[in-house]
Amino acid sequence: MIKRHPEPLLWMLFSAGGVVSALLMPILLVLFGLAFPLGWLQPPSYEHLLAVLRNPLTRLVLFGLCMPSLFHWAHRFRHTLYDGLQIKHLNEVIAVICYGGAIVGSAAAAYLLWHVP
Amino acid sequence: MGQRHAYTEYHPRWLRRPVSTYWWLQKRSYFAFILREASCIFVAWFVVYLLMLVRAVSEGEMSYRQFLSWSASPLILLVNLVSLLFIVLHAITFFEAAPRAMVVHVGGRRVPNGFVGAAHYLGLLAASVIVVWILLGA
Amino acid sequence: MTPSHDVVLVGGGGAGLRAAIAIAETNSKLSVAVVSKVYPMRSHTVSAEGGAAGVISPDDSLDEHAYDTISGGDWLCDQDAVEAFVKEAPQELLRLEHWGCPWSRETDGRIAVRPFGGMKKMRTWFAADKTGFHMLHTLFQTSLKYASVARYDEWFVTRLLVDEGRVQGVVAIDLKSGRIDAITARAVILCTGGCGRVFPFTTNAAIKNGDGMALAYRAGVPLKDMEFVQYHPTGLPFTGILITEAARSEGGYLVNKDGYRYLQDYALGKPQPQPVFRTMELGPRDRLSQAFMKELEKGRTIDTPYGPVVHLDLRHLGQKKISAKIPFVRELCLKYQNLDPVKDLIPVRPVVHYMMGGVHTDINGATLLPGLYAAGEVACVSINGANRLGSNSLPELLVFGTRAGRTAAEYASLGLEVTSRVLAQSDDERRRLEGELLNHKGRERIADLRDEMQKTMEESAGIYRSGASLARGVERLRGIQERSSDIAIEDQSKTFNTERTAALELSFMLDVAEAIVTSALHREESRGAHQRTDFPKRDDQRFLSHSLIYRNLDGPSRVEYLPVTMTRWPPAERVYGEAAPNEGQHHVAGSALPSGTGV
Amino acid sequence: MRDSITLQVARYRPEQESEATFDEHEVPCPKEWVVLDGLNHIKDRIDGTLSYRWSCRMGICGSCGMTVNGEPKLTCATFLSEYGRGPVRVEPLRNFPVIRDLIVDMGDFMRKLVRVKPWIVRQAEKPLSEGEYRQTPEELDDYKQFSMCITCMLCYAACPIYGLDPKFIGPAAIALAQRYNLDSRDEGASERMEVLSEHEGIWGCTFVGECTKVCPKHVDPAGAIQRYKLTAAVESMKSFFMPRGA
Ligand SMILES: Cc1cc2nc3c(=O)[nH]c(=O)nc-3n(C[C@H](O)[C@H](O)[C@H](O)COP(=O)(O)OP(=O)(O)OC[C@H]3O[C@@H](n4cnc5c(N)ncnc54)[C@H](O)[C@@H]3O)c2cc1C
Ligand code: SF4
Ligand code: F3S
Ligand code: FES
Repeated sequence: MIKRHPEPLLWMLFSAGGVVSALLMPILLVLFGLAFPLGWLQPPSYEHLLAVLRNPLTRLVLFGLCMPSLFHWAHRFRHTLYDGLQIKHLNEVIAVICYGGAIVGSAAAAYLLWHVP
Repeated sequence: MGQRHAYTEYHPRWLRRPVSTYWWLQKRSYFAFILREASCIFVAWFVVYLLMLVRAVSEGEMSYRQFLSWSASPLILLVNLVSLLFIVLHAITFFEAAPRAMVVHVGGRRVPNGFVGAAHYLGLLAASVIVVWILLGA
Repeated sequence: MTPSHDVVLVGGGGAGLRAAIAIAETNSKLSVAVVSKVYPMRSHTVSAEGGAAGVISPDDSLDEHAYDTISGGDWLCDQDAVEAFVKEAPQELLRLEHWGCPWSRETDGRIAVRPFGGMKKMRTWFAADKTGFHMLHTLFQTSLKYASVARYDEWFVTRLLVDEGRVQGVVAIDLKSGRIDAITARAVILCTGGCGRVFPFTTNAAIKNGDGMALAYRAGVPLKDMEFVQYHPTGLPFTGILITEAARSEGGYLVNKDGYRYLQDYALGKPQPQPVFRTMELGPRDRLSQAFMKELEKGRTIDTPYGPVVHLDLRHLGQKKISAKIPFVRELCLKYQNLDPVKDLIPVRPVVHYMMGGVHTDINGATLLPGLYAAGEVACVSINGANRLGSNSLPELLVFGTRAGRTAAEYASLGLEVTSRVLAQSDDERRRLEGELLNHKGRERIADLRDEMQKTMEESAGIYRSGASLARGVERLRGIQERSSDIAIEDQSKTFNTERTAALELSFMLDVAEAIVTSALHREESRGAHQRTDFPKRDDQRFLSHSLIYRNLDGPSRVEYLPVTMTRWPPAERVYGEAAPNEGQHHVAGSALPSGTGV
Repeated sequence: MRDSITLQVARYRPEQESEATFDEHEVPCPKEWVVLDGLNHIKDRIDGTLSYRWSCRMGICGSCGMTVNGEPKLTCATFLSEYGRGPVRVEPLRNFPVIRDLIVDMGDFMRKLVRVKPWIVRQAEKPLSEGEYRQTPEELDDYKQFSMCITCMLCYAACPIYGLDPKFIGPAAIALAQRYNLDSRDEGASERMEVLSEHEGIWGCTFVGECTKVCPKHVDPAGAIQRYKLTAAVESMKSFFMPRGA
């Protein structure tokens, strides 16, 4: 029997986050981070964007992007702190901060996406 | 008996050389690794940025406009430019790693890693086209 | 505390590990120790490439394998041993399959076999071109699951402990700490491999110094058929790395310094552009090595800093064929000789490859000294006779490793106790090693003596020997032996003192060298790998028998003869070439030979 | 072509010193000489006290791994001429305790090796009389690559994670576990999973990927670990959602 260990679950979330962020973030970042602010492209109208956001499917996809991506960050960041700075003795604290952050962030994402008028 | 497999007597004078805290500066490939790992910070940043956009849109047209002009401020532009570089790095390294974890068999034959990698890039292309179409095309 | 076991195995190569498993499976109550001077998976079995012979095809038979082996060995094989060997080899190879050895397969999942030099049927099992590597790792990893097998990794055995006429253990140095201790045992099995390093050019690894042969020899056990040393015709000159026969069966040419395919001058047929069975480059190994020597005499070889060579020319085969059929040859040349066979000529020369002789044992691995057993290349059960057939050695390790293991287990179960006197012996040995070897400020460099010994061996007991060259060899070896008592050891450290082990290895090699040269001097005939210019004919009248050499502390060694055991195959002429299409000893299976075949 | 090159060789003599030092020697460098030949030259002609391991000189026994100009290498397969004018710096493999000079202790790996059960595990063994287990060339290909490991330890020397956390079971041991897990004859995957799904097992690896880069036998331990993570994660999800069925 396999011992119940959080690692496999965390790794799954990490990987899922890695994939969705790699698929969706580049284009979203190009559009909302550079193309629209710099005026290369006309940003979508408020009505259009709201309509898009109102679609439950969009919200589901966005949640599916945000939550795993946050866990992706949490998992990687935790390991980077361990390995890069050799502060493994702070193991528990770091884990709480990282995964705690991801949980809080996911909750915030759920709240915000739920409350799109 | 009883000394199975481990016959090494502990030698007190073995030389142990601890790894330096700055090991990742000592080799180019280690540094590239740390950069790759650092990309996760920008992934998290973009989630925050995206959620701020969602909130702005939820709060009405005014806030949306404010968000757009805030996003055009030099600092935020710079942050996003750097983020983009890291996220591209993240995407490339992730697509390179993914086929190593997944061995795909089709009809009993192993699909070469190159195909699996290419499939990811196709996915990226498709996702991008859909996003652009939803936001700008319709 | 002096460690103590029921059975101690000296050596963790193919033979040693197989024996360890055999003992563990026979009686898990017996404690077994594998003592090895390198980690077991580093043993030399790891570098065998080509394959392991065992009858498996329906169109093949045990008798044919036996006949190939016996004729290949020029009728010096003990035929009862050969019969046991061919019968058990397929089972042993199959057992290895069950333990996970990644044998190459047919498309339907059955074991694949390949043709091999000297074998008339396809019966050589292979794991790509890394057969020995896969066999050794399979054995090593499998051995890990037996709790009764203890390992002494990187312990160097220096002496056998003998009292009351039986072996009771060994003395060994733990290289890491420098601790010297007895490891007592009810039975000891020597599995220390061959002694190729006695010669200057060899395919053998640095650890093959004949340690086990010398240990037994010094304990009064005779060595058998030591005059039979196998040369392989194509080794890379500087490193001794082997270039497989497949390079020639794919159509490579051997040319001398004038670019002339010189083999045509030695009754090996007419040169054709394409390879032809049993002619020219596809002639038998020993004949090719002998032709090289004749070229050397005529001054038609090429001088290099690493001795005279001829060239193996593969260039006309083109990159495509080379990469497809013999990729490993190209890899080895690129990686270890810094040249590319697609564009460059490969310098090659005959290279010492395998020791047919060894510690005299019976068909169960027992030596003449109670409690002492031997298996593998260190032993001479007499299945290889005057010339080993390619791919017979790996199955030999398995078959006789198992047999020796079982027999030793039985003997150990008798429960004979270790006498107190052997501990005193071990104290003596410790004093010798620490006193003599750690504080030795002599004048002779180890490397110089070793070089001189190797040169002496090549010159006196090379491919061709004569009474005069051998007598000179005996003389020169005695001189080197004397000088070796004035050896310089700078290293005073106990921790991993490799200079001390080098000195011990040198002294082992000197004993083995002496045994080779003396045995060769006494055998006044030419048979298999033993070619005497002064006695060019085989002489069944006088020498259809094994030589047994005994060490004599205060005089020349004593050589005795033991008749060969015959069962069903009376001696016959060993003929090559077109004259005997079905009798040839070394027919290479031409381009049917799959890529990257080793020896 | 230059006819000699400088070797800077790390020394550590536990009886005399508590830190590593360097010796410098000029050695010949004909084009076919590898780093190991340079070392042998030093030992035979200049300084007999230099200690290092080697045996086969053909890249198969795995004993001659050292750090050459900062990179883990098989010294028998690394030409001196690759380093141009030199100097060439030869040190023991990183991440292992040094016993002496260029010799490191690999006892830690040997103990880990046993833990992953690198042998065929079966419920019931097939009697020899029934012949071989059938295994198609495709099934052989599934694990073949992972069976090529010569246990040279270069991957451990290259893996910073192992350096930081010696409890990490490490690349070659995991690759070897995979070698048996993927073998069609084996039934021991779940036993090995217990060892490997512990934190120090596979999850310690953050896919630095250096192990694969330095591996002289193209074993791709990084890939083996990635694959194994996926398998372990899927298995664990299964047992999570179907606690009884697993
Ligand atoms: C390049 C090459 C290719 C070959 N190819 C083939 C082939 O294709 N087919 C075939 O059948 N044969 C082949 N052979 C021959 C075959 O590989 C060897 O004969 C065989 O592997 C010897 O195995 P072994 O177990 O007797 O000894 P080894 O594998 O040499 O093991 C010797 C063991 O003894 C230990 N030892 C030695 N001295 C001491 C000591 N003083 N104290 C403690 N331990 C000690 C060593 O550490 C080692 O563990 C080949 C040989 C070579 C060189
Ligand atoms: S995986 Fe590669 S680098 Fe690591 S020990 Fe095995 S062969 Fe060496
Ligand atoms: S270098 Fe180390 S971290 Fe993993 S991918 Fe290789 S084991
Ligand atoms: S000496 Fe064997 S691998 Fe280098």
